[in-house]
Amino acid sequence: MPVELEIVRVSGPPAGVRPGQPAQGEMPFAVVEGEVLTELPRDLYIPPHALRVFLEAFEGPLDVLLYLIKRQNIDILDIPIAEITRQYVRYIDLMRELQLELAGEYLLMAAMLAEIKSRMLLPRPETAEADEEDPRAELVRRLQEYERYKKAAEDLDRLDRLERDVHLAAAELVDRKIVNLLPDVSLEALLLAFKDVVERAEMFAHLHVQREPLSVRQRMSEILSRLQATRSFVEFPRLFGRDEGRMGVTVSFLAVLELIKESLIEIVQAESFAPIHVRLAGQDEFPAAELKRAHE
Amino acid sequence: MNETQLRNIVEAALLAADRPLGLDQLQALFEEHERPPRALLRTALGELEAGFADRGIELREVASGYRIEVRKQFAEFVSRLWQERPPRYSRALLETLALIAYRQPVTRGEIEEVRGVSVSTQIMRTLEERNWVRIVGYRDVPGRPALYATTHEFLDYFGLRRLEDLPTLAEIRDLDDPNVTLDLGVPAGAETRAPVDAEEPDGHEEIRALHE
Amino acid sequence: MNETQLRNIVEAALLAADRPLGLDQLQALFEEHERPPRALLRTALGELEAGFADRGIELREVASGYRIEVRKQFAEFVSRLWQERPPRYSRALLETLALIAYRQPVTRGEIEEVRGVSVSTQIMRTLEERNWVRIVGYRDVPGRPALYATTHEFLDYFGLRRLEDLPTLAEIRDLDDPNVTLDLGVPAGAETRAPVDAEEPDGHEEIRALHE
Repeated sequence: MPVELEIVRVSGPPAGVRPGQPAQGEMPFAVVEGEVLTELPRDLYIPPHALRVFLEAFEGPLDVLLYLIKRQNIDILDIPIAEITRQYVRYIDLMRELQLELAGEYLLMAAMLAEIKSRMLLPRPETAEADEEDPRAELVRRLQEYERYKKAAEDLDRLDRLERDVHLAAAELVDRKIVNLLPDVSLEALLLAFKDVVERAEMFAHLHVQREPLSVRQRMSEILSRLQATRSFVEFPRLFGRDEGRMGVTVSFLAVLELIKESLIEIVQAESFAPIHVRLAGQDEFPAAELKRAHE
Repeated sequence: MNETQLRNIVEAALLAADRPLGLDQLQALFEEHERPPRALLRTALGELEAGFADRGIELREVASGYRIEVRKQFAEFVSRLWQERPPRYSRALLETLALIAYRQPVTRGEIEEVRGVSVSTQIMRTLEERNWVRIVGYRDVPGRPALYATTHEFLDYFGLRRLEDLPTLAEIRDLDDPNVTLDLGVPAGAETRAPVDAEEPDGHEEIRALHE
Repeated sequence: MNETQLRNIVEAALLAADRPLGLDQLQALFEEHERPPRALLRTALGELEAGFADRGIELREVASGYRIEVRKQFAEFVSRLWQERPPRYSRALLETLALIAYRQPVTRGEIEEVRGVSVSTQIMRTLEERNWVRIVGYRDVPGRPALYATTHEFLDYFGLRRLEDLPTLAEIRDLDDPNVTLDLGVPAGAETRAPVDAEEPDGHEEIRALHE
């Protein structure tokens, strides 16, 4: 397939390629059958597949325009719109001929260029020169904006990075001990769980029973635990600490009453006026003789 | 290439490789014209080892070659890098713990009755292993079910001095009210606590349970 | 614990961790009663760095903390350890990444506007899978497009501590201001090279503004 001279005779490498700098960071313009293509062959004839790769490497209409501007050393602030439009349209046609998938953005750009071209042809009123914007202004802004990020991408690609330029140092940890921490629980989470479970119980099971204050419940646990530890009789008065005060004694007394009511403890008195003893309920293995012994 | 360079290349390679390196592999790091003989590499390895003497790492020869390891004496510290928090406790566990706290001494069956679903053995075991609950007795009914209560460790963990520092159900319900803030982070020895519940047992009338 | 021990533990931890470690993570290596203050850790890091001066490795601070790397001058040798080539990234991916890095938080539509072409879903997915970018919010416009920003891992990967360490963005020239020197991004050494951007760090200001 013959290709027009204009396209073939590329004066410089495509934008973004730095000749004579085969640095690691260099982005190849294209790779054709395993070979890195950093500039167009200068032959009069380009094999269609190479041309295809060349054209496919463009990142969109702005990239094509930047390429056309750069290779002709055109000042981006003074783009000869008619000429650039002609070249651009020729590229688009070529892409179409090669049946490249042509993104809609390419055609939109062609339309935009045509519009700028026609506005450039209109005579600009001298008086309004200051306010009248150059019809190319928006295009120039977009080209520059794209160019700065294209350059930023190249800069980014040149930074020393892991995997390619930077190798991490690591030493072997032979006997690694996994230390498992236990989950944390906030008091708030605990309280909300309690609220939920009680509300659920009230709703579905209609459990409405008033219970003792927590101080009594705690004392119940303590008394039970103490009786559990001794597994024997304990003198009733010993359940009351001397230092717990009147309020503490009341709590202990309520706890003992509740424990009796729940049949968790038994009160035993060997004979009238003998000291009262307390033991865990259901401990029949303790013979009464033992109580006598404990008493003596 | 001088000795220091050689030593540094060997050090860098051993630390960058994710496997032990033998002498052959170390030689393969160099282009043919500058490839050090094995004896020189051994010298470099010896120097490297000597240089590690008062450092956090050491050189070890294992079956497939040389590698650099963390010194054993620092392994304990370094292991803490992988401390893992297990997933959070389940709702079921929190509810069980809460019921034990508020209803103690209480059997598993009684907890199940309030919750409406069974309580797994795993939950009870977790709570016991954490030392938050313990068995304080057995109810004198068929099967003699264990009675659970909370522990001192439970109080310590949640920053409570006494069980009655736990808010009442009415107070908990106010938690949903954004205008009410509950002093939950009870510091040990806080002096501004409400009077003990025994004085005003009515304050807890909202705490309900199953047994009449 | 003396200074040598502290330095050795820090060295061992940095070499054993598979990620950079910040001061917080270094402190977490120690039990509370022996936890070194941050100033002491900084001293230990300084000593470590000094000790590496004539060795094959060096200490570097990146966004997520400190890590130990092979010295650049030895990278050539070390890279021979691996057969496979490091990953390359397409221009489309790098341009998209650059736009997110310099313009964050930014929507995909805004990226497409600058690049003049659509950004493939595959590219966004790759960037997210590599943990280089993430969604940080949604712009409050119709469609609520996702706002992308870069991550610490992005900075770590490119060896940066902060966004401000990114190369400076080229400046935009105005049509009305013909006196500004041309910067066509031509190859180094070309006579039309503009003065270095560092003189007018516009790009940095833009990034700093993001942090405010």
